[in-house]
Parts: sequence; structure tokens; C-alpha cells
Amino acid sequence: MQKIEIKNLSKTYNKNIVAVNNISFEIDDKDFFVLLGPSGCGKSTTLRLIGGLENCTQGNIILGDKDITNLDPKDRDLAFVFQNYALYPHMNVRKNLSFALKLKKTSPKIIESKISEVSKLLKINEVLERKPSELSGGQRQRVALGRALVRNPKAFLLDEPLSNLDARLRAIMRTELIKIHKNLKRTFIYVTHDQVEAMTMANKICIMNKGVILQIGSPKDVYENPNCLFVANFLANPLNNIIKTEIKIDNNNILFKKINLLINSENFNFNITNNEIYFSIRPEHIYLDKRPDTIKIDSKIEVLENLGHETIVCTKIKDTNEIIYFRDSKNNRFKPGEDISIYFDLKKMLYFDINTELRLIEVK
Amino acid sequence: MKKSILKILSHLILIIFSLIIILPLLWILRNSFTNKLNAYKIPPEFSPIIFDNYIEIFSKYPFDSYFINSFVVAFGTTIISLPLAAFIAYAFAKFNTGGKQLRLFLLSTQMIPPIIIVLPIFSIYLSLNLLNTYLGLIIAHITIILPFLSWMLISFYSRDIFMIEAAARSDGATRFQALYLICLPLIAPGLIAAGLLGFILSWNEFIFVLILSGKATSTLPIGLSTLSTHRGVEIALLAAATTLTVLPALILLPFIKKYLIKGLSLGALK
Amino acid sequence: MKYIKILFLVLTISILSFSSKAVTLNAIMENVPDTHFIKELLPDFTAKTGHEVEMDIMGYGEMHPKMVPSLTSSTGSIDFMPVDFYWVGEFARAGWMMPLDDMIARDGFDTSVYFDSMMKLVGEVEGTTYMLPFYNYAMGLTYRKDLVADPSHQAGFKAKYGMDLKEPTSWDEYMKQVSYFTKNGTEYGVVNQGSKADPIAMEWSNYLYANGGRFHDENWHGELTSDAAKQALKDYIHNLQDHGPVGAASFSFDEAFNVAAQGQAYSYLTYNWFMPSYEDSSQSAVVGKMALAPVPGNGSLNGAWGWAIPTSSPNAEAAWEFIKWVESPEIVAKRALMGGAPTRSDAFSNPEVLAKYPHYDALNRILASAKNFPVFTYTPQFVEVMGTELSKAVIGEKSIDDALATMNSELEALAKKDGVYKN
Amino acid sequence: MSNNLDLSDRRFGYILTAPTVLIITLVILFPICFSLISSFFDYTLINKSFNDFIGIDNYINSFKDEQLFNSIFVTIYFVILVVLLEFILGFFIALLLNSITRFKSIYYFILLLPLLINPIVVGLIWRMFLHPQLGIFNYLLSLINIEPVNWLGDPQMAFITIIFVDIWHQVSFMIILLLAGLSAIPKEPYEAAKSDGANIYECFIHITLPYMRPVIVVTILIRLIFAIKTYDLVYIMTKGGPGDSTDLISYYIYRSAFISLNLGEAAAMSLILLVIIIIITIPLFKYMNRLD
Repeated sequence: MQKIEIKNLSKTYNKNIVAVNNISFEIDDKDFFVLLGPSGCGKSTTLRLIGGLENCTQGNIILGDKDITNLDPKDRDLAFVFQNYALYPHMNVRKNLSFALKLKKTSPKIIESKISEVSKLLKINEVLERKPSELSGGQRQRVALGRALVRNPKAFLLDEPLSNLDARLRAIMRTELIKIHKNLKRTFIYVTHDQVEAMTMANKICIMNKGVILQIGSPKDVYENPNCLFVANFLANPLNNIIKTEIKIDNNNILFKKINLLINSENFNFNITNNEIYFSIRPEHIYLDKRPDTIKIDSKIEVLENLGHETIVCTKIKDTNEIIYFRDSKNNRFKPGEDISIYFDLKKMLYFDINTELRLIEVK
Repeated sequence: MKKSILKILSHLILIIFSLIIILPLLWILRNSFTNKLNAYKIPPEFSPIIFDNYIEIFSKYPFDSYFINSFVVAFGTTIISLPLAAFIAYAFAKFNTGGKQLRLFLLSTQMIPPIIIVLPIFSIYLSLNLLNTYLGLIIAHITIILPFLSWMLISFYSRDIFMIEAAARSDGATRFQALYLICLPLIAPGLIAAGLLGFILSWNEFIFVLILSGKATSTLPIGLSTLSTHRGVEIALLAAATTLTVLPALILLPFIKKYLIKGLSLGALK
Repeated sequence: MKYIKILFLVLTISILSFSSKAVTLNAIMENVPDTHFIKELLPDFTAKTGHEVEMDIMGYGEMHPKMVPSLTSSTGSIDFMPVDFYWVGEFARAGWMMPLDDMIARDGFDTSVYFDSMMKLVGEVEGTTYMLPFYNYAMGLTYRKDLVADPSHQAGFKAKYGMDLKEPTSWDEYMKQVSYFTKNGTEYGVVNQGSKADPIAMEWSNYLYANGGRFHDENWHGELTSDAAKQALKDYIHNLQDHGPVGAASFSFDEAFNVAAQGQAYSYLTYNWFMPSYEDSSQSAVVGKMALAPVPGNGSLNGAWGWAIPTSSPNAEAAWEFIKWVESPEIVAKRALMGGAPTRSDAFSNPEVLAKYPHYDALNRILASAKNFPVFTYTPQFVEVMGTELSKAVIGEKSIDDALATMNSELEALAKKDGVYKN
Repeated sequence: MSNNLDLSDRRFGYILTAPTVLIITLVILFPICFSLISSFFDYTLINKSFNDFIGIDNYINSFKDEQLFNSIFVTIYFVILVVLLEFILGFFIALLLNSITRFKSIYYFILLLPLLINPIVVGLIWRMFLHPQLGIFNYLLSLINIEPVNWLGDPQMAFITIIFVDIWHQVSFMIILLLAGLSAIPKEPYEAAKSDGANIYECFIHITLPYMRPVIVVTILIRLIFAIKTYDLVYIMTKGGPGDSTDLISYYIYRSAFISLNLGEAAAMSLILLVIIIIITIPLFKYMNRLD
């Protein structure tokens, strides 16, 4: 049972650049824990701090019941997989894989069996004698993974391991990683800026921005209940529809001025201090047919993006300049310039404070 | 098409450059097989090849011991300096140990003409019994070569190399293991170039050897300077000795091929 | 207590006497033929005395830097040393040389076999004998005797100048010959060694003496601004530029010798021991064609090395044995026969030597009349000054008068610093 | 506040630095201090004692010494020309060598040869080659009807000749260092740039130069220091002449130490030289630090 606990961790470079600012979280044993955020948000630094590749400025890292904050990386028993693989260029694949085991003075027999096991699993048994420079990108990625796997560490730290692969390979590796995680029953800490990866692989996502943690939770949780505008925005595909608007409340109705949307106030139980808010609605929550708890909006189609299995439709709300995206599961149904009616799912609409950008809490 | 023209042009320039370098050397080679009279004859005449010069530098002069001494000193100096330089350069590049001040200090010790430092060193060596010993010469050469090699190697520790080193660290390598198992092989082109220069600098160093050596440890530069006598330069002997002096390059050739020409492909990084 | 002291004394003496029985003498020697000849003769010394001699042979330029650190330290590594006349003043002033008078008197070594000027140069300093002369490099005129003997040139010369063509004895005669032979019978009338420092300084000194000039008077007052000195420098520049090869201003003796040895020059004022080199067919195309003569106008500059024992010598007594051996008449005669450049005058009248080296007769005349360079503590510095100033005058960077004035004032300044200058 | 890991990082840095710093300090620092002290005394090898304290007289004498200033100017010209020309030529050749694949080791072998020849020998053999009457150079020139060149007997020409010989001897130094730097540049940026349509010149400006900058600075810095210390070449070839046209400062100091035996004055001049070198190198050094 190895729980990883991060307590008040901070990292400051050159005395004034704060990369990680006082973050705390827990990772349960066997979690597939994803650190998600845009580049420069401090997620990689956090991972490197856990791995001991950087020294933290403040805070503690506890593995199980052991404080490893000041432990040398070699004594942490955590395996790192790097974004650009960081394979040892002067060693062939076999030596790359056996490096860690040799350092631990593992017997050659065990090393041999480990390597053949892992290389078969990762389908790199054919290239064991090659140098990294003679491998394809996918193979390099597998070797990097294999190098971590042979060690059987307490946890795996993966720093955007798929980002250098093309889209197809990435999808394949994603599934493989999920399988590996299931088989190994080990903790994975995975850093990515790709929300699809996060959503598909994680059982817990931690969203970071500007060195602080915004939200931690299961993929479903953070997707459905983002606690701030940033999270709502980041976990959306293709794009979240966010509209900054003035609101006007009278009697039972609330008017979103920007798009002339009038909804019943029973769908809007918030204390607001400002007469301006953000509201967001994801593309998949906009329908073409009327359903319960929806509201109709008239718009005009601007652009159609045909993805094959679906079409991303970009429309402009009537009498405004606001652009709204939504998905249509059928293709070639519309033409640009066509007027259509769309339906917002009132239950899925999210509201955020204009200043703090935090989610507005429903008043019961 | 354009590419091949460019290639030919490159080779053409390199051939001209090589000729400028090597023709004087070939003329030395030619002079080593003739006597002084023919060496100076203008217009040059064909003269029968004689090996007297090669015999004389070993029979009349102890060039065999000059050669051995040069090898021992230059090799010893390089073997000791190279790892030390690689270590300190690593510390500079990674931890900035000692800051700029230490780096500048290291280099500034080399900005004083050696003539000034060699006399006090003579007194120290005299009391330590280091005069006329290999050890004494090697230590002296290390002090004048190490700072340069250290500086040279700093720039070879790139960010990419430290990243691979980080991988080794998380793979369970100690700091030192990561340094010599990963970083040192990765800066091999730099190490070979530095080693080559260290060897050459020690091979050619004159003042320190002159003052600190004795008959038993004198190196080639001392032997060669002997040939510039008060009765004129023994140019034919000098040519023979010089021809032998450049021979170590042949020994270095395989290393050059392996590490410098190919370079080390860090292609696996990206 | 007393007994222990006596015991200790006896022990020391016995060790010392034992060590004086068979020691290895260390020396730094210049790479000149004489050194190699002595090396060949060493078995004789070892057989006679039991001492071994280890010679560290090096180039001239390296000897001084190599010897000085050892001489300045209290425990020396050098047992005996050759001393260039350049260094005599400096070595004496620094107290690096052991006085030899007692040993000379004790063993009855006869120093009268050396020319007076030689003893003054590399023997005595202010009345004390520190050295025995070793080998000489007095300068003389080397010239093409085949050209002088050529009847057509004799006729041509007589027609042009109204005097006989023969070995020149007066400076004026020599200058005429230089002019005559330029581009006539050979390429250049003269080849000069105009390189900075010692080559030009030594060569020009012959011109100075040949013109009747001198460096200083008895009180070390400089005489380099005299008309003779000016004429000497004028002659030098004239010869170098009008009768010599292009680039002679950069020639050291090696380049100059090679021009002469390739038969391209009529004459070359240089060290007498280039004569054996002219006779060596592996480096000379003028075998049998060169003759040696004193610099015309009694202008020959003396030059020599002496043997000295450093005060720090660990084996002074054995070193003295060596010097006595190496300067004994038999060994000197052998060295002379091998082609050396001895300083003992008896070598010059040795019939065997004269038979083999006819030029020894001329050498005898040179040494008898050769004049010394100023020997004082700052001789090397003064050579540096001369080298620079003469070189500047030759390339026209400085006028003759200015160059000589600087040399003169520097000479006086150095003499004052040394204390030899008297008001 | 720093934690234990920072501490042990720093300790590791010290452990790696210690041997070098120790050796350098032990062997060189004492002589440097010694010469610093001796520069305030009338300290000569003839009179080896610290009895005659003369304060800054040695420095004053040095500053009054016209010859010394001439040497400094000659040295500055020499160093700038030699380093600049060797760098331009060396970089050019290194780039060419880096771009080809065939015969590379042959070229490399050839250019390595001069470095293995002692400067003293280089001086002697070139003096032979450049002999106005008996040298091969003027002979070859005479074949194409060029008058004999007075390589070393003319002040300007001698200076140019010294520079040429130094380049012949030392340019390989630059090539080796720069080529090592070039071979350590990854290939990918070039491939990427080429696919973006960059030409050779643009690749050079945007990839090679930025990657090479640290190596270039170090190479120039090291070569600069060596060039300032050059003395053997002029000692052999010209003795600083004709006149004082090639009288490099290191040779001047050499003479002052070993011919005049005036160690105190030589030490004073060396320290003046040290200050000059530091003044010259500090901008380079600062530039380098900015790169980190």
C-alpha cells in the first residue's frame, strides 16, 4: 500500500520565478493519476520534484509512510518516462533496458528474462541490438516505457510520453498504457496537456495552472462539475462555448443580454454580486431538436467542419456577433448561411463569477 | 546537381588547404633524406636518398629517450587531466560551482607568462625532490593544461545531456555513476578533442621541461632545440627528428575516425 | 661527547674521500663539436681518475635558462660548467663561480699557455682566476681564396683599383674586394649576419675595431659616438645593402653560413670554427676554396668559453680534476685534431694539427690580436641594446647617429649600474 | 532556505572541483604570489634577496619603458590578427569538413600534423623555407618571375610572415575545437530547417551559430591567451626584429627574466600584462556568462 502524499510543495527558480506554488494532494495506490494543464503550468516540475530530478524549495513528498523529500532519486524507486524519451544514445536497446537493473546488481539471468518479458510485451524484441538513433519514434517511445517497466518500481512517473507521436500511434499507445496499468497494478503519475489523454486514461485528474492546483477529481467529476472557468474551458472538445454577458433579472426571468437569451429563473438559483457573468455550454449539450429543459435559440450557420463521423457546426446567434459551436452526428445536413434553431440544455449550463472565474454555487 | 557541385567545391578547397599544410611537411620529409648541402641547394636537385640523419639522431643524440620521455609525460598529463577537466566542467555546467569567480580564477592563472612561474616552481621542486622526475613534469603540465581543458569542456555539457543524465538518475544511478556512465560517453567528441589538445600542448611544452627536467627526463622539444647549435642549424637532422615527431598522429588516427569524424549522433534525443 | 665529534669527523672525511675517489660529475654542455669530441675522449678520463661524467647536451639558447636556476640554489646539480664570455661578469658578480687560484697554484697548472686576451676574457675577473679558457670563437674573415688566386680576377682587380688582389690586410682593401666581387665571379661580395641580438652585435664589433674604434675608454666612458664608430656602421649598412643578399638583415649565422657554403658569397666575417664546416662536403659546396684570415685592420673580435666550477658544485675537487684533464696538452691536441676549437696556444703550433688544419696558422694570428667585447655584469643586456639599435639603423628606422648615441648612453648607464664606470 | 538535496548537489560540485582547484592552487598560486611580492623588490637572480624594497619602482620603470609599450602594441596587433584570421579560416574549414563524408579522416590527419611540431622547429624550418636566396619559397616564386621576397628582413614583411607561419601552425587548433563543437550539434534542427526551405546560409545563421556560440567563445578565449603567450616563434625566427617590429611582449618578458635576470621587473611586467589580458578577456567572459 503506497500512497503518495504531496504537502505544501513549492519550487522557485532563481529566487523569483515560481514554478510550483504551495500545492498539496494525495495519490492513492494503483491510481492512474493525471496532472493536466497547459504548458508552463508547473505540472512537469511537480513530476520532476516527485521523481527527485529537481530539488523542491519547500514542502514534503511522502511515499507510503516515508518522507522522500530529501531522498536521492536513485533511492526513491520511482521510474521516469520522459517526453523525449532520454534514451542513452550510446547504448543499444538491450543495454538501455538493463541499465537500471545492472546498477542494482541484478543477476544476469533475471535481467535477461525481464528484458525478454518486457520487450515482448512492448513488441521491441526485434530491435534489442539497435541503437536508439536507428529506431522509429514509436519504437523509441516503447523503449523508454520498457526501461521503466523492467524495474518494477513503486510508481511510474510519465512526462507527456505520447506527445512526440503522431495521432494514430498516440491512440494505440493510449490503450496499451491503460492495459499495462491494469496488469501491473501500480501507481501511474502521468503529465499531459492533452485532455483526451487525461479523460481516457486517468482515474483521477489534477488540473493545474500557473503553479497551483485548480481541481482534483475523477474524469467524470471534473468534466461535469468544473469548479472554475479554466477547468471548464480546458476539458472541452473541440471548444467550450463561453460567453461573457450582462444579465438582467426581472420577476421570474433572467435575460442574458449578449445573446438575447431569456430563461426562467427557476433554472438559475445563484447569488450574484455583479450583473455580469460568464456562462458556458459545451458543444455536446446543444441539440437540434427540442428536449425537456432546453431553450430554443435561432442562429445562422457560418462554418461546417466535417470530421467524418460528425460535423462541428459553427453558428452565429441571430442579431448578435456571438459564435457558438456544436456537434452534429450527421454529415452534410446543412449548408453555410442556413438558418437553424438550436436548443441549449438548461441543466448543463454552467455559470462563473466574472471576477474570480469560480463556478457560481447553486443556492438551495 | 547543385549539391554535387557544392561537394566538389568543398573538396577542392579542402585539398588546397591540405596542400598548404602538408607541402612544407613533405619538404621536411625530403630534407630528412638528404644532407645539409643538398637541402639548401637552389634550384633543388635530385639527390640520392640517405638514412644517415635517422641513424645520427639516435646514435649521436639520445632521441630514443627524448621520445619515450615525451610520450610518458604527454600521456600521463592527458590521462590525469582529462577526467579532472571533465569533472570540473560538469560541476561548472551543472551546479555553477564557485560561480564566475572560480572560472575566471582558473583561467587567469594561465595569463601569466610561464617564465615567471617556473623559477619559483623550480625552488619548490628542488626541496621536494621533484626535479628531473616524470611526476614533477606531469604535475607542472597538468597545471598549465587543466584550466584550458576545463573551459573547453563546459560547453559540451548541453541541456540534452543533463536530461539523459536525469533519466539515469531516476534509473537508480548515483550522481557519480550517472556522470561517468552517461555524461562522459555523451561528451566523447569533446573529450577526444580536449585529450588531443592536452596531449599536443604537453608534447610541445618547452619552458617547464627545460627548467624542471634533467638529462633523464628531457622531452623532444629540448632535444630538437639542441639541433639549433651555435655552429648553425642541423637542418637535415632536424628534418629527420621532426618527421618522427609527427608520427604519434598516426597512432591517434583511429580515435579521430571513431569519435571526431562521425561525431556522436545524439539523434535519439528527439 | 668529544669522541663522538671526532668519530663523526672521521666518518665525514672518510665518506668525502671515498666519494672523491669515484663520483659522477654532472654538467650542462652546449651542442658543439667540441662537446662531442670531449664525450668521445671521456673513457680516458674515467680510466685515469675513476670519475664518470654525465653531460646534458643542449642548444646555446637553452643553456643559460637551464643553468641559472640550478646556480641560484644552494644545492647545485652542476659540477662544472662551460661559461660563455657573455656571462662572465654576471656569474662573477653573483658569486656563482669558485675561485680557482688555490687549485691552480697547488697543482702547478701553467696558465701562461693561454693568450693574455683570452685569460682576460674567460679566465680572470678583477685579479681572481675563476675559469680556464675552454674553446674559442674568435671572429675572422673567411673568404674565397680560389677567387683571389684567379689570374683573371687579379688582373681585373688591379686594373680597377691599382692594387694587388691578395688576402686583405687593411680594411680599405677589404671593402674594395667586397665591392669588386659583387656580381662578379660570385653573387655577393659579402654576406652579413644581420639578425638581432648577438649575430649583428658580434659582427658589427669587428667593423668597429677594424675602423679603429672601441666601445669605451679605461674609465668605461662610451666611445660609440666617435667618427670611427660612425664609419663602421656606415660601412656595415653599405655592405649589407649594396653587396649582400636580400634579407641579410634577418640572417643569423646559420643563414649567412649557408649562403657562403653554397658558394654564393665572396666573404663572410664570422667565427673561425666555421672553417671545418666549409671543408665538410655534406654541408658545403666550397670545399677547399675558403681561407681564414684575421679581420682586416686588426679588427677581429675575440670570443671564448671558459671552464668554471659552480660554488654550489657537490664535487668541486673531482670537477677540477676534469678541467685539468680536459685542458691538458694531450687532450687539447686531440680535440684540435678532431676539429675542435681549443684555446691553448701550444695547440696552434703543434705540427700535427697544422698539417691537418692549415687555418690554425691564421687562427693563431687572430687570437694573438683579437680584441675583447666589454665584459661586465650587464654584457647580455648591452648585446640586446646593440642588437636592437643596429637592427633599427640597418632597416633605416633610426639614423646612424641616433642609434650609436643610444648605444653609447645605454652602455654608460649599464656601466654605472655595475659600478665599473669611473668619473 | 535550501534542503538536503541542494546541499548534496553542492557538495558533489565541490568534490568534482576540488582536485583541480587544489592542484592549480598548490602549484601555481605560490609562484604567482611570489612574483607579486618580488615585483616590489629589486629582485634579480644575481641578487636573490628581498632586502631592497623599492615599492612600485618596477612598475614605474615598466611604464616608462618605450620598448615595453612598443611590445604591447605589436602584441595587440599580432593577437588580434592571428586570432581573427585563424578563427575565420578555421571555422570555414571546420564547416567544410563537417559537411563532407568522404576522405574526412585524411584531411583531419593532415591538419593535425603541424600541431605536433614544436614551435621551435616550426620557426627553424620556416626560416629555412623562407631563406631569401636558398629557400624553396623564393625559388618557386622565381619560377613565375617574381623577385625574391625579403620575408624576414623587412619590418612589415617580417610581421606578416610571423603571422602567416603562426596561422599555418595553429589554425588546426581552431579547427579541432570548432569541429568537435559542430559534430555535437544534433542533426534534427537542420532537417527541420531544410524542410522549411532554409538555404545553407540561413541554416548557418539560425542553427549553427546559436548552437556553436559557447564553443566559439571558449575557442577564441583559449586561443587568445595562447596567442598572447607566443614567444618561441619570434625568438627563433626574428629575435623580435628587424628593429623591434616583431618584439612580442612574452619574448620581451622572457628576455627580461633570463637575459637581464631581473625577475622583479619581469614580474611587474607580467602583472601589467595580466591586467591587460583580463581587460581584453572580460567582455568575452561576460558575453559568455550571458549565454548561460
